[in-house]
Amino acid sequence: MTARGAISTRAAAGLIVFLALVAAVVAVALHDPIGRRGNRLGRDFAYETKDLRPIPPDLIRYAERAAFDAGLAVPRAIAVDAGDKIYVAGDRAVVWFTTHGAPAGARALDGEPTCLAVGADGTWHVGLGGHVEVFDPAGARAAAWTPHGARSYITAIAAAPDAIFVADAGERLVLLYRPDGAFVRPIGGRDAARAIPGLVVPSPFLDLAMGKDGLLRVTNPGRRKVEAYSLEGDLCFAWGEAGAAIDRFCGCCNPVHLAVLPDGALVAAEKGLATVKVCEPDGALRCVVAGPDLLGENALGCDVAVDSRGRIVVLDPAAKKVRIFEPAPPGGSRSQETGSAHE
Amino acid sequence: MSDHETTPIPRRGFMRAAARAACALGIGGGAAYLVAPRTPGERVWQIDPEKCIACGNCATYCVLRESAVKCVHSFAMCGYCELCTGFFNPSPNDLTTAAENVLCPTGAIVRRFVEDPYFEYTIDQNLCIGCGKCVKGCKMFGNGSLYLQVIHDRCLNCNQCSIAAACPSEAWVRVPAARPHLWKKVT
Amino acid sequence: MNPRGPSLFAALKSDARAAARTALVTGAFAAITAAALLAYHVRGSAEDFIDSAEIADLKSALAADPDNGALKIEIQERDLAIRRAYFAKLARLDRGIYLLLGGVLAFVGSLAWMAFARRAAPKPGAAEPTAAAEARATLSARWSVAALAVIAAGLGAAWAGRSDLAFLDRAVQAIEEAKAPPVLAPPEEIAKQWPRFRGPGGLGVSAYLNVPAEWNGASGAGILWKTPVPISSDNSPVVWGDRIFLSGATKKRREVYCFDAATGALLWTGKVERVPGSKDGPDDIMEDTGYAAPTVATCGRRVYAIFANADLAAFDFDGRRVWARNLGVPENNYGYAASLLVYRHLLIVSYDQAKPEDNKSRFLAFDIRNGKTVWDTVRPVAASWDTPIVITHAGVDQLITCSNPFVIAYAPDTGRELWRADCLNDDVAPSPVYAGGLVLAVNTGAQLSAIKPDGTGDVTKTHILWLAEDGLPDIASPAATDDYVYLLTTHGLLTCYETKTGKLLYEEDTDLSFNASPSIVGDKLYLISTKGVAIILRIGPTYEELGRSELGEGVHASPAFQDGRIYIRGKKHLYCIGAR
Amino acid sequence: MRFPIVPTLALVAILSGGRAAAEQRFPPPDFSPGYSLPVTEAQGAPARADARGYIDAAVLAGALALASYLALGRRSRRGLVLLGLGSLAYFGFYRHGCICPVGAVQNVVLAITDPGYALPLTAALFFALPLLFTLFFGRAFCAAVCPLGAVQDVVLASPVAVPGWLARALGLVPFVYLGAAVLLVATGSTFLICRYDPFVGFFRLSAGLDLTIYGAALLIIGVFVGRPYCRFLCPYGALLGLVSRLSWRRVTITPAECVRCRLCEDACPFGAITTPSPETPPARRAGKTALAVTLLALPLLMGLGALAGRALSPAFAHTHATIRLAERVWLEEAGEVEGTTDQSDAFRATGLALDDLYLAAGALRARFDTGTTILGVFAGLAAGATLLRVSLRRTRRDYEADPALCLACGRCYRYCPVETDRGKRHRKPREAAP
Repeated sequence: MTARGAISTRAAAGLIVFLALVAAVVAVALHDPIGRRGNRLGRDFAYETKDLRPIPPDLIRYAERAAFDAGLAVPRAIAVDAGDKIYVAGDRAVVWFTTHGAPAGARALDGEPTCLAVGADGTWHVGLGGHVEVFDPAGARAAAWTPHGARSYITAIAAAPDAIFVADAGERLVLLYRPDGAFVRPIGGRDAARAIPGLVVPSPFLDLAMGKDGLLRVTNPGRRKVEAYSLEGDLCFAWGEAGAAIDRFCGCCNPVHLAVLPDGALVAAEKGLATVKVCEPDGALRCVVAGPDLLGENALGCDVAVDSRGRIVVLDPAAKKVRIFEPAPPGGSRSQETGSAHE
Repeated sequence: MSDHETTPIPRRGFMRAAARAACALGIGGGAAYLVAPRTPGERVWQIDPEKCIACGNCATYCVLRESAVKCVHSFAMCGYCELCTGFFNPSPNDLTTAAENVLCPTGAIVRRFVEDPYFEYTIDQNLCIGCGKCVKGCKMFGNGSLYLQVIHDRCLNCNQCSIAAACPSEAWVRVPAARPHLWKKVT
Repeated sequence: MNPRGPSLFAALKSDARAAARTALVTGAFAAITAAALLAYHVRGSAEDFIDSAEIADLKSALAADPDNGALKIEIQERDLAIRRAYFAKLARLDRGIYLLLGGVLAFVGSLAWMAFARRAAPKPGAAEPTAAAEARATLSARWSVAALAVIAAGLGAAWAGRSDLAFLDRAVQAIEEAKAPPVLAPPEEIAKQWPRFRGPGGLGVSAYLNVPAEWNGASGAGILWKTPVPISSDNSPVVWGDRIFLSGATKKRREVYCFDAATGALLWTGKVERVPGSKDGPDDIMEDTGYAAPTVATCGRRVYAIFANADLAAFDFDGRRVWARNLGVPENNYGYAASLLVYRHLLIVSYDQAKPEDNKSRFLAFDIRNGKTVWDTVRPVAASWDTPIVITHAGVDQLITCSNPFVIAYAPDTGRELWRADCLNDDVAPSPVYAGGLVLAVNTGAQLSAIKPDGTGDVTKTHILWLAEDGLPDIASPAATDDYVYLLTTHGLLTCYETKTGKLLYEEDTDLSFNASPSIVGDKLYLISTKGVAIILRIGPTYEELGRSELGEGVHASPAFQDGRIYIRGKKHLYCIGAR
Repeated sequence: MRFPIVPTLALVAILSGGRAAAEQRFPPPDFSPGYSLPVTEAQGAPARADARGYIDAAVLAGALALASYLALGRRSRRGLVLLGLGSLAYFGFYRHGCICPVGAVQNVVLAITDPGYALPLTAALFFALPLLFTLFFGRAFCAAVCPLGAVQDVVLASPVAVPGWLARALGLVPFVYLGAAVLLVATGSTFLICRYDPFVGFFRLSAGLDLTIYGAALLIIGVFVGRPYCRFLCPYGALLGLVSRLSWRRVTITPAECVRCRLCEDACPFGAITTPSPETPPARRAGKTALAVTLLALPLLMGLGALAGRALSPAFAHTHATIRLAERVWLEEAGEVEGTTDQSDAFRATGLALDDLYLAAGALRARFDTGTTILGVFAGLAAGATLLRVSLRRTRRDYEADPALCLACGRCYRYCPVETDRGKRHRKPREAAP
């Protein structure tokens, strides 16, 4: 090779090396090992619930009037007694508050409570996993009932004067007891003869409430329905459809909690896109109390209760707060009329 | 250092030998010390399902073209829902397995009728790319029985997992190789 | 073995031209494969699973039109097509990679062949190494190390310049500050400044007697400077040292301003934006109130501001936001207007709203260091628009608050109620004052009440010394000395009472309209009308006007008095009135 | 470290896991007889770490022994090339370049600094075996065992000599890279060497575009510049270079006495052949002055390095996830950025106090301040040592391979007439026939 050839080879090599060096530096500078650019997946890979969240503002006819901390790490259930005292169960205890949210007392339990009901006479029924314990109004333990089945998991109790209804999510049944603890009959089991399709309970959420019309309302979350049973266990009617529209129940298993307003309307709470709404006794949507913008997205579900004045008391397990809602004009919580002295 | 010629070679050689021996002892002993006193065994990477937020980085940050992370299904936690929010769109058009109703972009979830009203959902691991879309749907509305795990016959167990470096929620942990999964357990 | 084989092989082995051609062909093959793969990788990614926007679009279209069968079929077909394309692509990529690998191997092999064929016999170098060459090499090695160090330093500087941890300094400083006792200005220092609405005690009393009594906005006489304020609002100037603070807001923008007292220059603008939980608005607000009616407050190190949407923010004196939070828009039909006040290390916020029976009104105290809530007291009162004051009566500090229907005094450090008097009604906008040992609270719907602040519990029947019902103001707060109480209505009626007895001394109609509260400078009373006309009166039992000065611009804010100066916020400008 | 908040996170998870636990105790549906719950996918898939790792370590040891024998005993360039290709195939393409001794440095540092991390035996062996072999036989690992070296050796077709002065300066880079990698592991930030491994993506046939370009660029450079990664970047190479100075046996260009034919001068593509000292030595006085100045400048260099390192602390700190998270959250809280990220959302979901995050970040910053200062001192020391080596003069009578730079590739063997002569005498008759 001539000297000139050697030089030009070297120059060409130098140029190539230089260009490669620049490319290498740029590539290293652009490398993103820490996920700054996100997952770079297409839109079809995103789980989008944004479109499902908004609720027409004229449907929201309740406003949050107060909220207070439940003071529990894992609050699980809420109940209101005849005197409008608010009870919250969780952290192996029941705590109670005045109607304004001032702490008024607490009682420790032997186990983790799963649900709570306070009857008109002040008797508490507390579900402790598989069994029910009864406490007198002063908080002394009066009885502990034996579990109904091996898989019993109590998620709701409703106390009527002469009957105690227990929702057993594990056995997928509603159990009717007399107040003294004597088992009367199961309700809601699959029975082709009586045209009862049976309760489908995919997760430990099964709630019930005694309607003002004397029919027991039971959630059937796996079928996205609310069912009405007579005390004899006959399925009278059922309503509810699956869907993301606001008058339907969204997701795999909703509604998860029920309560009854003084005028007989039902308060139904959904998990997932946490929503609390009010339905007429026959199922038509009356209005919305609060939607996911307020209660968030969670799989926990907000337990609900109603006090004597028709206020809806919501246990927000994500915020660990009790939120109290009162009827308000649609579209907001602003009160409209006040004095007029200001210019 | 031109004293080279006057210095007897053996002295330099001896010093070198001593230094070499010290070095060898240091390297070998150090490595042995680090390995020996605490031997909880080999460690492998795994995702803590409780911390995972199913952000989707697992699908794209793995050094493998097809990620070693895939969705797994804890059947004992599953509700066998007819309307599975891990299988169907949040608002499905119909409860059929047609493409317009199905959540999984790669069609990796298989739906099978068991008995009324129960349906079984299994993951076709050949199709799953670990994007976590179904995990979000199941966690949001359902029981959270679908979740992401490192599939260890695929994982190369890199020194530092490149997904772990890009994980936003510190869900990646090293676990004993003898128990390489963090199953959501039914107790 | 064929005897010719080895020799042919050997000949081929040293055939450089054949090697070069092979290298050319294999290199070109490898390069083309690589380019094709790269192009495929880049172009193909649009059809990839990784970017499947099309299906998402179709699915949302179906959600809008759930019965469209054609759309369903289209989704199914696209889905299938994308899936097929994806797997075909993977297969092609796999094949391509192995082709490339093979090509590269062949290329490298032929290069090695070429190198072997072209190998030259080793030749000794041109020259024996010399001492001079070695010395040169040593020198250039030193320089190259130095050059590398310089380049590394340059790169390092560029890198370091892009990232700093100033946030951490401030975060950690805030944490430590919250643990350490608060740094507070001494009371005598506060008394010299104008740290809140209506001055140090909130009573509208100047600490200085040497303030101007004459000026003219049109001619500029007596006006030291005037400077435009970016957003017009009705809150009043606050002064600390050589800094003047104001705030301004629209429905969407919320800003805090700091002006230089010497020149009027706008030193900084603190934007209150992206506060967690904050919303723009509210929509239904009275225009006269605006979005920044509350006056800011300062502790001497930071300035605090609150806006109609209940965004509460703290800025340091250099304009950096220290903390911010949103309290949630209060239910207030005219718009939120109560000004802030700093008591020791507490920032006290009136959060009255709705109606008394709603139980939603609250007073809150925040730690000025980090904005954390220190106390939070629920009040049985309605929405209000007045600003509380802190008084020291008989050595006890009391926070005096007014709202329909109660005047309530709290311990300012704990929020515990001390006493209450039922003497207000309707909408309360005038703030209370304290003079001659009496708390004076007033509003149009009720009366002027003089309350002895030494009771406990409900003092309505026991501690109200006197009541008066003439000339009750609806916006402007009273001004009072130990001897005289002045009330000024929006329509310009000035009423004077005797502080000790409540005896009506005179009523004078000034024929002007007022929003700003009257202020006291020594024995003079300053009134500034909504048109910017200032009336200066002699304080005494009779109406004695000392002069009038015109600013030439509307004024709704109350003035701030400092050494030889008055700061007045007009509708558009901030004025400094004083001698040069 | 990243990990002060991890125990807290775990605690929170335990405390808040009550509801989840309740869900898990909930019984599955009561199916008709005949249905049994399927086994969770991948339940049977075992971790494939254990046995494979030991096989890898055994293969490594065998390859090292073979490479040492080929380089020193057999003196066979061809054997080394074949072994290198074999290593490339096994450790590179078959085992996907992981675990490699270059990256194992980081595992060792992590084991020292993080008590919660157990050093796998494989990583320990991968770290220690090449060092030990180098200590006794020179850098045979680099010659034919390291897949990163092998892939570069394969492409080296048209070597162009890098000027000695430039090679000297660039030779400092691996030390700084090593220091930075150690710092980032010790602070719990990242495995820098693995994140920026240029060729591992090729081995896995799945690199992202950026790292593909990086690796390809290095290979293109490698066509002309011998082994650019090994010589001017590889942090493990820096360690091996240090250790090989002490090696017991090492590559000699000639198997016997050097005849100073000067034929081997251009043989080495890595600039590792040192020439004999000139016959007339330069003025000793000037040399001694330069040495003294360099010695005196050493502390100064280290001090400057310390200052520079300290100034780079914030930049290094941003490699740590916790610092980045704290910054992001702070900016969000201060309203200086719009919206949230996955990271900040995940942090808030844990319910941990912001102050704890800031304090953790503050503690980390202190570690970075110390660490980067030490790194700076180390870099200054490395620069000073290079200058010292330049200034130190040692009389060489023969053409020798510099022990630190020689990669034991065996290319020079072919250039030595003594070797050729010996080869002829030892060659088998069949090969010698033509």
